[in-house]
Amino acid sequence: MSETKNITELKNVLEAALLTSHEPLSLEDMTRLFADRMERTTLRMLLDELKQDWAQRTMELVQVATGFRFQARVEYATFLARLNPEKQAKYSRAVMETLAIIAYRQPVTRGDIEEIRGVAVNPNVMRQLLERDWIDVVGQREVPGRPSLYATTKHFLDDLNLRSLAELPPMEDFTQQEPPLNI
Amino acid sequence: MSETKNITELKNVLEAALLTSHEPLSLEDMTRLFADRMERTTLRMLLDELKQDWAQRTMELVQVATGFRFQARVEYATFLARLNPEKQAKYSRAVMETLAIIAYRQPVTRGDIEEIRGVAVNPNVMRQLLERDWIDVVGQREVPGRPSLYATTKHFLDDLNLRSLAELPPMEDFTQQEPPLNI
Amino acid sequence: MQTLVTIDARIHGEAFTELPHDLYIPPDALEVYLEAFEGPLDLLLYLIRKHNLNILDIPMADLTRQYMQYVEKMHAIKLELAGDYLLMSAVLIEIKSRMLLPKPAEIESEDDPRAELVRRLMEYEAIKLAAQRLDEMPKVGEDISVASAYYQHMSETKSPEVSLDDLAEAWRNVLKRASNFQHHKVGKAELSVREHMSIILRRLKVDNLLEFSQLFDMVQDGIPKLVVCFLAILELAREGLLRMTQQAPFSPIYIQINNHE
Repeated sequence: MSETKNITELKNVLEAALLTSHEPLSLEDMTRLFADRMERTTLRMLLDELKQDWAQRTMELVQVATGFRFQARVEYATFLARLNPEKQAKYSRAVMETLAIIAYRQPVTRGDIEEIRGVAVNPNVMRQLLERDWIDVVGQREVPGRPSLYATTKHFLDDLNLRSLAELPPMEDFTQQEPPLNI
Repeated sequence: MSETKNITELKNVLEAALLTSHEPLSLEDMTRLFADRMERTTLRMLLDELKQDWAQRTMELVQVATGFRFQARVEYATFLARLNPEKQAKYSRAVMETLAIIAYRQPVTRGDIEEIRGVAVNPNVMRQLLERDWIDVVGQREVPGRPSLYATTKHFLDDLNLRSLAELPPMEDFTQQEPPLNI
Repeated sequence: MQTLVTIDARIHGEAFTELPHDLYIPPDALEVYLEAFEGPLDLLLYLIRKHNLNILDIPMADLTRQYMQYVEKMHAIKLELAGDYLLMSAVLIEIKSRMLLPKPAEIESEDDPRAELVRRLMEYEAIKLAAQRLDEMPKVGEDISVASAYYQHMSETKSPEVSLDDLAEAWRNVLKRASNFQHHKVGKAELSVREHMSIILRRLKVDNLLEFSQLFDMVQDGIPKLVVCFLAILELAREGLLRMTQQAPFSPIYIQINNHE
């Protein structure tokens, strides 16, 4: 007694199994789906047809090391990535300090930043802040080399929920020497 | 600038997301898929169409407590069961009765459960339900000892294919009509 | 004749000569049977249902007698007797004794000593049936298979969050290390001056040449803002970032980026 009568039904069972499995299914796994004996060649033929059926659709049937699986076509990757945004990294200390200097001392050149921090500014640090659209070049200082003058943008204020730079924590708070800890 | 041009493409993005997500997707999750603003009504319309598209196919688009998901149609259950012969162990009667009391009488304390069942509640019973994420503590009853109040979770509804507690089989079905006491 | 008593069965090609263990029925079946009850209410329900009695019309004498028999059997086979069973015995005996007492005529049915027991039995039975229904419902992981096709995880890296505290902390660190800080002392007011310096530089990037008065919006801006803007221009001039020109006294003052030609 055969429980499945035709090729379409056999393919449907395979499709349901492949779409719901967390792991790739081996040929051996798939033969277990059917109560009746299933030849490997028949199974391969069915998988080929299934692959064809999905050729123009959202998923593709692929074979990987441990078996077969459906996977979303690569063009959907950017959409799907939005569902689970990667945990955001933190900015390095260099980035944060550079940003603080630009925010409080703008407009400043890279040289100014280096002078205040006492170390060379890694170009990568500036790139991160420029790409975030938190700083931009507002002019050049008219000294040899005409270095760019950096300032913070409106976008930076928006992201930090500020109306103007005047709302930044006032710096006098920090200029006072903190009293030494009395232990 | 719109990144997706037509309804078919929008539906494809939704299909790819729903077929690859292990958890139901809420409407909010799905709006995040698109860079452009997506109205709830548009989204619901697309989901309706997608459901129709799959009406004759292996998977069905269903709505449960936390959102939408694709699941294999019930006629494939016997086939798919063969893939995982080591069935999840059935819960004991004590576990199921405790679950029923929490589901139908929530929020309840352990004392309430003991009162209805007429026996002490084994801590192991509660642990099994908590570990399955089918119940959780929603508060304390303001009586001496402040006992924990238990309720069922959204995950419980999802696992039972329900959108809300109102979809549980009605309790009246189980209670015999109360005839006048015949003394 | 010997061959006739030999069991002629083969399982996986091997001769099958012994009874499998799972066919073994424990001789102490009663113990298993009693352990199957979920408690005294469950046992009472069983006794009522077994005799097909109306739960609302419990013959207390029979029920109590049968219940006590079960409890005695449990005791006899040293099944650990739960206090719940003994408590229920007490309840049953109390009900029975109260029913034996002569009833004053005016007593209403609510005072039936069985009413509370009936209520509890009905509630328990409803929960028991509900539990069975829940058990039978299809569940994810048992009968329901949820789509979980694969996709290539591409991480859309979200930009790090920065709070005002983070920024202040960074600035504090800068100040701690900058030994030559003293002459950089800048107050809150000067911060808005610095902001205006950036704003003016941005405008000059677009317009190249601006008339001095164009930098001031006499209608929109309040006095403090006008002052801040003026200070910003002075500061920019002091730092050599812009050049101010005036052809003649009282003629318009023009401002442009300093080009050091």
